[in-house]
Amino acid sequence: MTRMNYGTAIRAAFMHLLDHHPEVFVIGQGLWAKWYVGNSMTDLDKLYGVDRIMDSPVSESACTGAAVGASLCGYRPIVVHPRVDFMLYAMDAMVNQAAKWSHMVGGQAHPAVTIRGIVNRGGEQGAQHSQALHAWFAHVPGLRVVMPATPADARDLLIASVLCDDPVLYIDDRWLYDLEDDLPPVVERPLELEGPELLRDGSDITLVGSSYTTQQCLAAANGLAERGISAAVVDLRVINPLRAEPIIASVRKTGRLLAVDGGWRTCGLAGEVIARVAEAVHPAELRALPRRLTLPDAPAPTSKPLERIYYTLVDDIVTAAADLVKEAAR
Amino acid sequence: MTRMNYGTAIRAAFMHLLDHHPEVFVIGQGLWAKWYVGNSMTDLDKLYGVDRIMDSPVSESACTGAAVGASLCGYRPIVVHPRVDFMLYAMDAMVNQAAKWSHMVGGQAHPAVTIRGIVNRGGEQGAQHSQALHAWFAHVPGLRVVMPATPADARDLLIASVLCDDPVLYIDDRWLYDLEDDLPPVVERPLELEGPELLRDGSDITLVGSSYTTQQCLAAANGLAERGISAAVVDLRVINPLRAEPIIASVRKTGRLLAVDGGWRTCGLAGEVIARVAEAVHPAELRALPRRLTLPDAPAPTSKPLERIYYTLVDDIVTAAADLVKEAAR
Amino acid sequence: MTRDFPYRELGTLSDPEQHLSALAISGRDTERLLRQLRDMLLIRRVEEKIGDMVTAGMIVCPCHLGIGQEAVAVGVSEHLRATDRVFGAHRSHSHYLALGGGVYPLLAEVLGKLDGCSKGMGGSMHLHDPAHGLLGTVPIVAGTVSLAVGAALAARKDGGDSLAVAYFGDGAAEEGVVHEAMNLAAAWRLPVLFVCENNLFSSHLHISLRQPSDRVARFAEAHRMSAMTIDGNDLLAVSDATASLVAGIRRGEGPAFLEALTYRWRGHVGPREDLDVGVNRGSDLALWKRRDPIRRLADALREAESLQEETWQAMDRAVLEEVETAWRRADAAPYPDESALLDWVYAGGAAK
Amino acid sequence: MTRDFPYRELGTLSDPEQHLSALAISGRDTERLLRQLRDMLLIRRVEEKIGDMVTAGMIVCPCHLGIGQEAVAVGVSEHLRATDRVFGAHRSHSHYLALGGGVYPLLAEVLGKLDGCSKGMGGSMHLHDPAHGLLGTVPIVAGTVSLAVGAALAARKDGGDSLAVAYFGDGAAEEGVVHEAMNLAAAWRLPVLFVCENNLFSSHLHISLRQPSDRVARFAEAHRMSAMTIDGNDLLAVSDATASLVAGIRRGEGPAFLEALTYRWRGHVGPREDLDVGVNRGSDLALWKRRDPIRRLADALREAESLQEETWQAMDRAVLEEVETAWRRADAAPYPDESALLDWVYAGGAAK
Ligand SMILES: Cc1ncc(C[n+]2csc(CCOP(=O)(O)OP(=O)(O)O)c2C)c(N)n1
Ligand SMILES: Cc1ncc(C[n+]2csc(CCOP(=O)(O)OP(=O)(O)O)c2C)c(N)n1
Ligand SMILES: [Mg+2]
Ligand SMILES: [Mg+2]
Repeated sequence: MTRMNYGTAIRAAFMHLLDHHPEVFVIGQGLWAKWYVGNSMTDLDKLYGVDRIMDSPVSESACTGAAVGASLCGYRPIVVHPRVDFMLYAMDAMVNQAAKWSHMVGGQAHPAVTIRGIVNRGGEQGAQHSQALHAWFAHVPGLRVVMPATPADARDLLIASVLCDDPVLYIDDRWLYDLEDDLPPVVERPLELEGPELLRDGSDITLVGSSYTTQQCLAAANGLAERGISAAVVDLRVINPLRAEPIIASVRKTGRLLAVDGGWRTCGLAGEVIARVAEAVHPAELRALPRRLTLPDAPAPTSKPLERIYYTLVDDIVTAAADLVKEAAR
Repeated sequence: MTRMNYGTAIRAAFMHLLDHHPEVFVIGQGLWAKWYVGNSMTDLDKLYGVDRIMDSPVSESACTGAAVGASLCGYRPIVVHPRVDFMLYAMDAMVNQAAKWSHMVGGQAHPAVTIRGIVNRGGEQGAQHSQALHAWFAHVPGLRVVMPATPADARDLLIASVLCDDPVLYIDDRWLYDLEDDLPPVVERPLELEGPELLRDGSDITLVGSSYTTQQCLAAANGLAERGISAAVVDLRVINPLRAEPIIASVRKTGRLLAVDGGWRTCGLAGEVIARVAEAVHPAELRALPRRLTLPDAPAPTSKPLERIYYTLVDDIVTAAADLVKEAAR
Repeated sequence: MTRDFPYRELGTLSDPEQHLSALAISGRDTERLLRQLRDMLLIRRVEEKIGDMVTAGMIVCPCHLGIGQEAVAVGVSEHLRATDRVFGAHRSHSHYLALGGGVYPLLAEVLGKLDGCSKGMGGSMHLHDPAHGLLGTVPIVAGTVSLAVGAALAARKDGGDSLAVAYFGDGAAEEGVVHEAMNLAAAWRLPVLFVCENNLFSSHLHISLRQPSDRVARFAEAHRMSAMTIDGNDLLAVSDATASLVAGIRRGEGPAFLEALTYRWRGHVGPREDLDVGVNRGSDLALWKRRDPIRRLADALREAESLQEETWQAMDRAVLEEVETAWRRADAAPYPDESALLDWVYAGGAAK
Repeated sequence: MTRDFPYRELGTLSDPEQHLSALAISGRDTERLLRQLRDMLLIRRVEEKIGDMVTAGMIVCPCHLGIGQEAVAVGVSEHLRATDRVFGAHRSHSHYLALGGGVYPLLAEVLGKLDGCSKGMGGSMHLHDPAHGLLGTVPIVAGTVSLAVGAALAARKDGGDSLAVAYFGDGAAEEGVVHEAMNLAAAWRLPVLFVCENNLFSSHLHISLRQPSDRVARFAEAHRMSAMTIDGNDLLAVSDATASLVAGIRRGEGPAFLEALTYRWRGHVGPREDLDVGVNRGSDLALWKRRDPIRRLADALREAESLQEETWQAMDRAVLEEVETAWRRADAAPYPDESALLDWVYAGGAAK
């Protein structure tokens, strides 16, 4: 077991990939800077050379496209976008090209590219430096979307993403970088086998989260336990293709669902979780209306008091879950 | 009353806007061609001059940004993207800039820009020429999203969109262009007052559609009536901000929901409709699990037999609705 | 509608009444020229067939014909190897065929059949033939240009002197990503040849209505890469320019840019000549047809007595026969199975 | 880390050991120069204050300081009118202040207060001051360049001879949309001045690591617009070049491009000088500080005996006092109400 935090776990994944897979290289903004991507890639340029750790011009579109192109030639490039917001310039390469390539050529070629989009928000950065657009990408067939919530997943799902033959969007959240854990040695596992997992069982309510909100749900479950409420926590991990079975199984047991998401509400991931449950769980098995906690449908503010009410807090989850459990049983 | 089809109704809206609102102008690809945007803009360049009907270079990003910029200077530009797919190059202008501008500047300025994205698919055009990404845009706070299903709405919602002070994405579907109707004279109505509407009442099941799928739902309702099933049809019309009350009210009455959408499934619009209903309608009021019909989570194929199974048909709606009604009542 | 614009920089290259004479082939390898003549003819006949079948309603998918532009792909491909990586766009039948792609897989693809080069999943606008170096052509304008730069990066990582080619049009040069891609290639000195087929039009719009100058290579110069602008209807000019640019790239001198001035005979999409007439291509088109790249090479070979009329006729008959045979086979071929719809979304099939 | 790259085209402009002497002001309007000196000084003191308050933990939002670059905005703004429309980016305090924006609304904004120029909704990276012509500055690199082109289109539709200005950096020139925007402006001959503040860096990366040449104006030349590359630390050079380019634009000659070579003294973001030291700015920075645009103008005025030491001291004291007063007021000002979060998403408030 090695003690790592989420950030250094990402770095460990890069090192594993670069050590064992010569076809892996990285393109991205800030890769030669000390401060751009937190502690997640420190000194990789020095260790592996600037030919494999390529810092880049401010050209999100062409850098992403170039990675897609290289991936069609036997490489496994990783493109790093230090903020999901910047990635909006790269939509064509990701959505029109990478996600559709295999299908368009009859399964004869696969862009084994990984796009790493970092969610970096808070700190009064505002509307263009705070976005979490994972729901968009979960909507795009052909693009696998991964959102690790733990240091172990941060490392192992990055490795699985890069070794997967499909284009993968790997989204990590800077709010998680200091989270520590003891990690076993790396085992390479196929991404296709990964999906939502029940991190904690419970009998009163199912909390569903992904990435940062999973950690919030775990903390909320502790808070709820103190109030005598037994909360299950499902961590989505891979949101496209989304396998809802673990969520459904848990809700069948608890009868209550609270989906927590770090993105916006309308057409967001939490709504999809509710829809999957609503389609599958017989109303008679539900003890309360399903609910979601998301960002309000507003751009991120900068002002301190507005930032405070913009983001969901663990307390909000505890309160919402407790309210659901209190709702008149039927 | 004037007889128009959906395409000429759009053209009538342009004419109304250009006749009465000198601050309106149009930028887009193909505006001076005879064939680019169907019958929806024929000869407008001749009638209003090439300074107000500006055909453009193949520069989706800058053209959209330019329209946003002009909208901040007192104009009401309309940008035409002949295919939603091409608009992927314009995500920054639409999502980072237009949608957030008002919020970022404290409500002191509003980009009164309308972006018209045309859904143009079928005909073996394939993965990059078939997309309907409305769910993405419904996810973006600050961007109003309009999807007219009828010739009257095609005209009147375009007018309302352009006269609205917010950025609006107006999505029309070429499969509707030949649909005819008798239209009353134009009345300018604020877009803020528009929302989902019950087009047809019913007691057994609620069908929810938007744009082309609304017409399919109406046809399906006829088919269902022949089988003795009374289907209500709700047309979403404005999908962001989405006001779900008419859907909820109808489902409370029918106890059954079938959401039909022309986009993909995961994190799509139909899932949002299900989520809204699931959050609001007490399980006891539901007579069947809610269901959705969408595109499968796959890029659009080109091959004839695959196109045939890719798109939802009216028969699919009839069958799915009838199955839901047959489901063991509880 | 064209427009007087400040920088008309192509000189005689854009004048359809110039550059009409037979090519100057003396000292050239006749065998090779005859092969290239046949390659151009094959491309033309295949595209004519496709056009006819669109008219007949047999082909449904959008087909962008490059009839009149055959010399570009044939002249460029001569200098490529199977290990080079080529990307195209919406008007790429010629790119595919000039690299050696088969007629049957192309026609099968256009019909959406399983034997198609993209297994019927792409149609005319999505061609894939890695065995001949064609990694892909797709219809989002400029969509593959950055991919080609990535392929060039891969080629450099591989070692050796392979290169990548990005075919695109004068319209595509208006997409920002092309400029980003050129900068990446120049900053990183990557082995990529940008081939701009400047046919003066982006669908219905003449370049004068879209850009301040008609010469696209000025962008490459701004990115400080070697650039040549030549008569794209002159096979020899294309070939010589490509030879020199490709040699520089293979020597490690970084990216290069070839602008080939040409003209398409049909409308932007589909077989009709008059599709874009509303924008006054009409009168120019007749002139441009006289600058036919095939005729100019054939005339030269005739003048040099390297091509007898009957050889020419036989060549054409053989080409037509090849096309017809391929068409009949493609027409009879099966479609992909319905499972293809989900199976090819991800590697490993729908189950995963 | 910089790199030897093939095209070092800026000559002495990029050499911090050149262009150190006092400006040649003879024959210039002294009043104006003194006013501009004060404007530059105000910008510097405001940014120093912001830097200090970031260090002190009083300011949280990301602040990109342009200390060292003050001459550009001051020299450009001299030739603008309130009806012109200006857009900036992430490093835009100087653009805002040089146009006449108030110190108090800027500091209030940086603190997220309701009296801020963007009502506290934007912070340092989102400035809005239409009364002085500033339509907006936002931090997505290159995000406003096409908006400025649209404002120029609006200006032309308005009639008159107003223009639009797009400020951006050498890094932004790597974003494709800038090239699209330049093409639009050139093709449509729009009244827009592109002002590229080339400070040789995009965050930690020297331009030699990102582009094949250090001279950004080559792109404007490719788009066939008037372009000048000048010493951006020389107020008179900026002013003269702007005067000539702006006059051409107002005469209807279409877009123009000003490249102002300059250097920032602080790290990419925040107040630290050594933030980017890992990439060897360290040694150059000391040299560049000697090329201080403020000192060079002050020295010239001193040499011409138009500036006494005590006037200079008094000017600085007054500026510092203005900044301190504004800061204290801003610090005490209220935040926006919580309802702002939803009320400003759409025009007309949350209810709609
Ligand atoms: C992103 C995008 N925008 C617009 C289109 C529509 N379109 C298809 S081809 C074309 C013209 C491209 O012109 P050019 O690059 O010169 O190629 P040519 O057709 O002349 O071969 C356009 C505008 C598209 N397919 N993709
Ligand atoms: C689209 C986008 N990509 C990346 C960034 C991160 N970023 C912020 S400023 C900057 C450098 C821009 O350099 P330049 O344009 O030269 O301006 P300067 O900082 O030198 O003033 C970068 C890369 C961003 N904000 N937006
Ligand atoms: Mg062209
Ligand atoms: Mg810079």
